[in-house]
Amino acid sequence: MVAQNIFFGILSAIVIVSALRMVTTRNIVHAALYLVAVLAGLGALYVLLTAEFVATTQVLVYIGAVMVLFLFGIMLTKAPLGNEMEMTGKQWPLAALVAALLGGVTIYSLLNGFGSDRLVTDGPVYRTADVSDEVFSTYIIPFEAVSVLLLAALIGAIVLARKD
Amino acid sequence: MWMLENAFVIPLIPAISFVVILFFGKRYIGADRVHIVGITALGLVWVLSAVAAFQWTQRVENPPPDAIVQVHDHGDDHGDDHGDDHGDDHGDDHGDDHGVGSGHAGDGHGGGHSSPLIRPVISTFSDWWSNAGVNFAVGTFVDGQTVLLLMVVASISLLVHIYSTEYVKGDRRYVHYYAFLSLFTAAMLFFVMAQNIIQLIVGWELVGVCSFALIGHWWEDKPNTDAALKAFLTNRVGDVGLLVGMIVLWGTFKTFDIDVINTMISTNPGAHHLALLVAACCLMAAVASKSGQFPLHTWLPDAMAGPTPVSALIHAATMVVAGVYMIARLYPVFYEGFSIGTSSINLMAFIGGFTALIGAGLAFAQWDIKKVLAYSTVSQLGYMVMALGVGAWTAAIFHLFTHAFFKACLFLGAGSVSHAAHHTFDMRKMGGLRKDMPHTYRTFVISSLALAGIFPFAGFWSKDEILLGSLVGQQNGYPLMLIFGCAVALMTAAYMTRVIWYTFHGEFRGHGHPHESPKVMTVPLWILAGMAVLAGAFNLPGPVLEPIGLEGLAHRIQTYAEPSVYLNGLGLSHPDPSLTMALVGLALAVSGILITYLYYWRRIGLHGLTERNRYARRGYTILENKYYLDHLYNDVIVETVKRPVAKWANRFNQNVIDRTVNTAGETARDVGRWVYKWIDQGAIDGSVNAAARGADSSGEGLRSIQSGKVQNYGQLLFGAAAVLAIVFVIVV
Amino acid sequence: MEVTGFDTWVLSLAVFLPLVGALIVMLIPKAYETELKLVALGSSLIALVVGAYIAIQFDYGAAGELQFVVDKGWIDVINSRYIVGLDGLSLPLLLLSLVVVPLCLIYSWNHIPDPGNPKAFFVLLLILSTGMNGSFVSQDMILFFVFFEVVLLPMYFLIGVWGGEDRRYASLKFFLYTLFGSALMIISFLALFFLSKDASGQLLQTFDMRVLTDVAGVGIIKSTQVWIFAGLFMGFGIKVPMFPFHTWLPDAHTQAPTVGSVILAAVLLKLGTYGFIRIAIPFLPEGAIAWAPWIGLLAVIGIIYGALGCLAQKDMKRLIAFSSVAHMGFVMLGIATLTDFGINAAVFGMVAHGLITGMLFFVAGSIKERYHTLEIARLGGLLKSAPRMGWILGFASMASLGLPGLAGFWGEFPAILSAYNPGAGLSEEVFRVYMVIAAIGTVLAAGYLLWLYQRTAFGEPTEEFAEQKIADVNRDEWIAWMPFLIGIVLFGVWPNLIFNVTDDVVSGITASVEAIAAGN
Amino acid sequence: MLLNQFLILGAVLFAVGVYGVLARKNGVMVLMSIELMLNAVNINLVVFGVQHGVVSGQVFALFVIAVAAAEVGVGLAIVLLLYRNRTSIDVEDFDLMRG
Repeated sequence: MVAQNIFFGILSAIVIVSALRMVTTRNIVHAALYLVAVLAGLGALYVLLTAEFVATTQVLVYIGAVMVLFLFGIMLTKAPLGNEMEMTGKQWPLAALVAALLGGVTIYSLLNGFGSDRLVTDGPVYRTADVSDEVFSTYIIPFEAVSVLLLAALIGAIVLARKD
Repeated sequence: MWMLENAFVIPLIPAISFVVILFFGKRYIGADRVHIVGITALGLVWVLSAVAAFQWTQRVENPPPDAIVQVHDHGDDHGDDHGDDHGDDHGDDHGDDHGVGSGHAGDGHGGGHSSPLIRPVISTFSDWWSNAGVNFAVGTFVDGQTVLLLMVVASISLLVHIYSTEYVKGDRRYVHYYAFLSLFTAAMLFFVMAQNIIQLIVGWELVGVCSFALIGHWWEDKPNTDAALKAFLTNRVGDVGLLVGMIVLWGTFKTFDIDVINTMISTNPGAHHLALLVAACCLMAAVASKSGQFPLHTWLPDAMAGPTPVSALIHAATMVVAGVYMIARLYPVFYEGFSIGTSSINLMAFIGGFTALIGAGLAFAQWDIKKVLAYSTVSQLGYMVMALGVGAWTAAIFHLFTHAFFKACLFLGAGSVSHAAHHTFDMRKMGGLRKDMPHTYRTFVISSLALAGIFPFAGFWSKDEILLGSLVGQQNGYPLMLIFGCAVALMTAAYMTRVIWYTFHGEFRGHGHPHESPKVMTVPLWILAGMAVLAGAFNLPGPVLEPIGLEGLAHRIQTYAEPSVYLNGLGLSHPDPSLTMALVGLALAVSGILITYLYYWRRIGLHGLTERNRYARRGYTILENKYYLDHLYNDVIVETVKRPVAKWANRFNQNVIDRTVNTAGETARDVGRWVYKWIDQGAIDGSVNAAARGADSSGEGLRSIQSGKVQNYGQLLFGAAAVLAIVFVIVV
Repeated sequence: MEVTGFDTWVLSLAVFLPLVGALIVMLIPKAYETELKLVALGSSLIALVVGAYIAIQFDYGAAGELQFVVDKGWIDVINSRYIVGLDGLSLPLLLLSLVVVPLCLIYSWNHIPDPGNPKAFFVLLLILSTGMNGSFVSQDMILFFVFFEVVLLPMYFLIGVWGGEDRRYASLKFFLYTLFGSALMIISFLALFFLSKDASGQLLQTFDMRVLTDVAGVGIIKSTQVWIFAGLFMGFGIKVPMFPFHTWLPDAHTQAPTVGSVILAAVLLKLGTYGFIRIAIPFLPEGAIAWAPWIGLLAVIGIIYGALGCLAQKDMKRLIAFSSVAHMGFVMLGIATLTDFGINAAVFGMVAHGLITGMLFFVAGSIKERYHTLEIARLGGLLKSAPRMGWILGFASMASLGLPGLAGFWGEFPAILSAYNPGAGLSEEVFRVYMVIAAIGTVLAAGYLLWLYQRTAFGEPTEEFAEQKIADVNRDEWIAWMPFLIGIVLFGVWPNLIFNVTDDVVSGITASVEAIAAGN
Repeated sequence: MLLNQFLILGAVLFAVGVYGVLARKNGVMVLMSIELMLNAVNINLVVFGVQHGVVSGQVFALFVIAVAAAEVGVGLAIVLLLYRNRTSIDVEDFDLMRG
């Protein structure tokens, strides 16, 4: 258990620090890289939670595909790649307040609600096969819906981004 | 008895005539011929009223069994008659008492009842309105008092209709004039046969509105509309008393029915004294406004701004007696409320007497002939109210009856004069008209004599009864009222002589050539003058008729008109005729005429003499010295009456009472303005506006939020979500 | 009464026909102006015919009971139901509302005020009509509230779009005032929902007004009743409007277009007084008894105050608006006595005031159209310029000052009369003082109305308008006004037409109030 | 391990994402922050799946990832379009909804 806790500590520290840096950095490419760190940290946490397929997908889809998309977006919009750009709006204190309020109330109610509930560690472990069984039986229709959604998004993105 | 039970057709006819004239007159009948409709209707009304009057006398003479009420002599066995009365008064069948009732009717005071107590004919028609589960009917209440007024209203209205065809010929609102005459007649007839006090109120207000419309008939001129407004508003002030008084009656007896109210009081006098006192005082205010009693009389002289026939009909003969009529109709209320039987002065008698006095005094100071007559009307109405106040019910109604005729005649005569003399009413521009207008002159003099109370004209008989009534009273005499009455008798004779002097005698002071009015005006004058002579015959005292063997015809008004079915229960008695009182009254009137005669006629005579003969003028100085009497009259008596007293009264009237009324109106307006400006717009509205401004400025502040920037909206969204979550967390 | 066949939906028909008409009008293109006007008028006239059918079918022997009752599920989750029904209290007001709307449509046929757009104007009037009709027949508090609020928006737009110069201010004031009242009212409704208990102490949790009338607040302790009543008092009192919540009224009336003023005066104000009689008093008798002296006080202050306000006005429409404050004071005085007499008089007064003041506003609107001003000082000689209109103004003024024989009297006199003997153990002394003050108010009423009449109608026309040709009453106006004039005379001559209908309901209400008062 | 460890991590990430969405000027950065928020949700889904011993948590996390991918694709296309039309992706420049 201790090892898991240590790992959790390290990973969550990475995730949180990276996330914070992501939303505060002035360099947009750095921000994208911080996001990669966040996503990777989260992937590792999924492994910690015995969700191997989710972790794999996280790495493949997010770090592989989504991040590439972001980098394309950054380049195509000719974002200034230097350090000099003000990336945060004037209203950031208000935004910080709102975020703090929201986070605070959520954390408060979580502490209130779950207190010191322990995570169930001796429950069943679902491997990739179990997940695929579930996806292709119980959730077959949502799965198909998501595939249609992806198709629609694909076409939509193409239509939107076409030059003419 | 058909007419008595279906008396509702009588007011219905002029009401229909009103609708026909107003809505179809101009288009289908012709604007200059609408009077045909009005006169026809009034003719019909007159005939039906006459039938009703005749049938009522038949009912009194040969009463059907259900009309008689068993009578006990209240003077003797007051103790044991209560039980019976409750049953009897509601018309139980006492067939065996038929004719016996006359024996019972207390005749302890000589003039007393010689006839049985006859119940009025009450017909109710429908559920007029209902409330609290009780249905209130509309109906007619016909008794002698009603038919008397029916005859008065119908006769004078008819004559005024005829007279007006000439007087207002070619007027720009001829149609409306006749329409409102008809409506007025309908309303007045409706009023006199009211079965319940709600109907009294309705009729009372409706005649007021007609009065308003007719005073303001020539509304292009502001003074006329001012007068109309003043009349209406003054009456409205009195109406507060009317409404409150009637409500107190309702609250006390839980009924609006006049018959029931009167019966309840007369069978059980003494009960509800306080409530009746309050009601009587309130109603007195209404009477003061409608019947021109002090201190609400000021509208009546102003009301002379209306056409003269209207003044004759409304402001002399009929509408202004509505107050007197109402007192008479609800006499038990006033009798008990003011303790008329036992007191020797009360509010009603005092107001009446005082009004009579100041009215007569004011009549001296006027130069406008109609205003003299108006003040005279005020004075005479005061007489009637005083008569009712001293318990002389019959005398008051008798005077109402006679006064209606001779005062209408006087007004129409004044109208005739003005018609001839270029529409002026200023007596200083008249004079010497007796030669040019012989008919008008004669009728005017006859009516003036009647008004002055000269034997044997109508006014003599009725005035005599009033003076007698105040002398004798019921249980106590009313000495102060007697003094007032005597003074007024003297003054009335005097100012009427003055009017005749200025109008008809001396030299013509106007311009143009006065001419006698056409027949259509003089015939009504003669009819009214005839009534001014004869009307007294309706209630002659017995001793006068005994020598010629006609004592059966004595006291006809008392016999037929008096609602003894109610008054008997109150123990109302009638004084014995008194020759002394009659002679005193006559002497006062004659001396009034004589004094004025000496004052005016003698002086003019001397002037004429001095102009004819220059030697005589020298002798005139001596004569003048001999005529210190003139000085006495002129400078001492008349001048004190005329200048300081009358002027003071006039000034008081114009400056204090009238000013009070005006000031009250202006103050109300100023208060209104003040309240509106400072409280309404300032405080209440201001605070509301301040709140609105607060909302507005906060809205201005909030407007900046509407930046259109997604992130701002996002902040709001998440912020609000956070706040809601916090609230939720705290609450749950 | 067993409700069958057509009768089951006849009330809903009367309520929603104008709305259907509004929807159809919305579908007609603007260019087809005559057609859309005809559809609008047609739908309101059919609704009126349905109303006439209701009036004929109505069982006058059982006027105290709800008839044509429909009770269907609506919002089950809060136990609110679609209940409509009609009794003697609702009938006159429903008919008034049904009559007024088509007449207003006729009047506006060729008189659409600036900025025009008859389609929107007529649609709003029809929606307004549905709201008003619905308020008078609904027997469920939520349903009532919905209709009550439906009225608000069309009126807001009528004033805000077609109004005078200060229309934005006036409409916003009207809206906020009324909304404020409504907010308190709905809180009171909710309180009634949660607190009402039946005789055995069981929580009812219902919005059904029939049930709440029957239990008459037995389960709610007095202090709570007083508070709930206060909320209702604000909600309804603002609508009436009672002193000191009246200040929206003069502005709204002055700025509103003519038919807006007419409907406002004729029907909208009655929603407040109707609410008192239908909801506040029967649901909360103890609260009503506790509040009655204060309502009476505010009512008589309103009478005098409104009259004084009238005397200070320079604008004719504003004067008439202030007179509404005074007249509604009489109505509220009648209600405050908690007697049959008073409440019957109040209902009569509501109808009479609707007809008379509606008529006065019509005339004022027509004067404004002809003279382009309502400043009293600039008017004059109306009787000379347009005699018929002058006569109608005089007639309406006379009716308004409570002349017997015309409708106004029967609202005024019995209301004053009822204050002599107030019900439910209220202080006689206090109410008798109110009675005298109210009676004095009649003098002031005569004063300001005749003063108005003298300055506008009598005399010669002012120089400004002496040369102008002022058109007399035209055909549209005759058609629109005639029913008002006839109604004023008819109800004045035979008041039983209304008293007879309302009496049963009212005695039911007062009987329960008396019973509560006797129990204390 | 406590359940709350993960949940609070999710909450913090979510809050940070919110801050990013609200405070960042660059449209691409906003989209990234949204990804952050979605991932915060994913943690919750997975953790609760483990806690309750069901597989649905993971399945839904997968769905979320798929939807996020689609969202990023469309979102970036929109940003691109905006850039092409306005030569700026500063969200503060876009206030067409100003009242």
